[in-house]
Amino acid sequence: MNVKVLLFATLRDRAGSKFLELEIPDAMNVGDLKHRIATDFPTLRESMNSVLVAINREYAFDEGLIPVNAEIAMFPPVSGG
Amino acid sequence: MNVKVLLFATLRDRAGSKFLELEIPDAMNVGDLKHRIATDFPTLRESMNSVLVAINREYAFDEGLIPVNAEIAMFPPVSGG
Amino acid sequence: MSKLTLIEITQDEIDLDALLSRITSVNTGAAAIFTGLVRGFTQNGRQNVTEYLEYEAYQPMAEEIMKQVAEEIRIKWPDVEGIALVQRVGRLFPQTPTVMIACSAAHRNTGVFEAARYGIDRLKEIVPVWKKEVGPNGEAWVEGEHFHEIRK
Amino acid sequence: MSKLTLIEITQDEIDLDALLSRITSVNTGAAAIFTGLVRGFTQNGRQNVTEYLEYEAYQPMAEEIMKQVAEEIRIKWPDVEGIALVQRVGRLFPQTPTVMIACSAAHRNTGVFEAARYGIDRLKEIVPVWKKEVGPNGEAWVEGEHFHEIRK
Repeated sequence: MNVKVLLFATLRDRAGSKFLELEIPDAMNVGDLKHRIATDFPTLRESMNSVLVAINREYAFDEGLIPVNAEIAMFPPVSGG
Repeated sequence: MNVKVLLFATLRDRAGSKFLELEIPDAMNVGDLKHRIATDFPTLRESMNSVLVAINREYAFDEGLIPVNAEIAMFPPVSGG
Repeated sequence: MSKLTLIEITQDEIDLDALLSRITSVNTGAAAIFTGLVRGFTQNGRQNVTEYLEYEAYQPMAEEIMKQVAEEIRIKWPDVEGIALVQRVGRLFPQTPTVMIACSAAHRNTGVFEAARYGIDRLKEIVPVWKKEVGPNGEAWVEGEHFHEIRK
Repeated sequence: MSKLTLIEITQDEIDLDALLSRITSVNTGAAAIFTGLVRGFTQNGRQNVTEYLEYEAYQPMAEEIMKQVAEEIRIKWPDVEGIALVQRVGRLFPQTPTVMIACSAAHRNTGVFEAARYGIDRLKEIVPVWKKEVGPNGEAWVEGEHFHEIRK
């Protein structure tokens, strides 16, 4: 399936884009998606070590499966306040 | 010596005045002044049980002596905030 | 580090933003603020409606004691930089802020919350200010959390 | 008891008085407020001057997580009545409030101070907001209290 991954802060700067689009197998998990991005987008490789992932606006762990039509976002540790 | 005692809140209402003026002996202490007021001003008698006394804008205890030209104030337990 | 202290007894509306800016410096990163407001409806055993509170202060002494409270805060929490203690007096209606304590510092882990808490506790304990409650059943001086007398 | 919750990510100036009034009811007698401000001058090992901070949020998720923080507060401090959580984004200069948490209740001994403290701690921990610091030596994203990269 085709997915769009929203990027924020350092990740957006390093990718030079507000999002990535890529084709992934159905029922891929978050950890595998991170590996895939580290391989396909070398400027994001280092970021994948500390990246936070949200699926449908909730934090997701490596084991979490990516549902169809999910809103996927990746970003660095938060620093608001 | 002649002293003026500022009154606030319930004490002012009960006395019907913002202050009392009275003649006291030199070196009278605060406890004795309270007794004197309880005797001379019957509407303030009950108030003297829980009254707070300030001499020159600092809290004073019964043993404290009343200096010459002091600013004396009497008031109920505070309820600001 | 800028040690700003602001003490005020005022008839004017409490403007939290303006007061905060007066204890903010280029080092300030955090501020804890407490404000007390007039309640319109209370239950002390019975239900009670407040039309307004009338606050009065023994002003020169109240200012001295508020300065003393600020000094106590500085001794207990030396990292606190700005301190504002403001008591409003006069006729105050429900939902109106009556008092504010603000403590500012470089960071939030400097005791600003504890200092603001201490400040309001001490203010209510020792600053010579009194309030009279006026409601549909008459008026009553509030003294140390209990009603001392009721008159109509 | 009126349970008012106000969640906002905004470009606009934080108006503490207006926000407080939006979580105030006729029962409100006390409010604890925390606000964070842009520091113009910091020392993280070295001296550092900030011209401004640029805040960005993953807005829809940030609002969801702020709601979650408010719900956590309600579970931990059931006597808290009003909760406001506001994060300002955009370009913010020194001495400007960037965030505010306010918790209101009937009285001050209801956990309002602790709830406000918890709120800002959780917000800084889990709400997806980031800031980039811009100063005379370039710009740097701030990530979890340490600088991740510096570019000119």
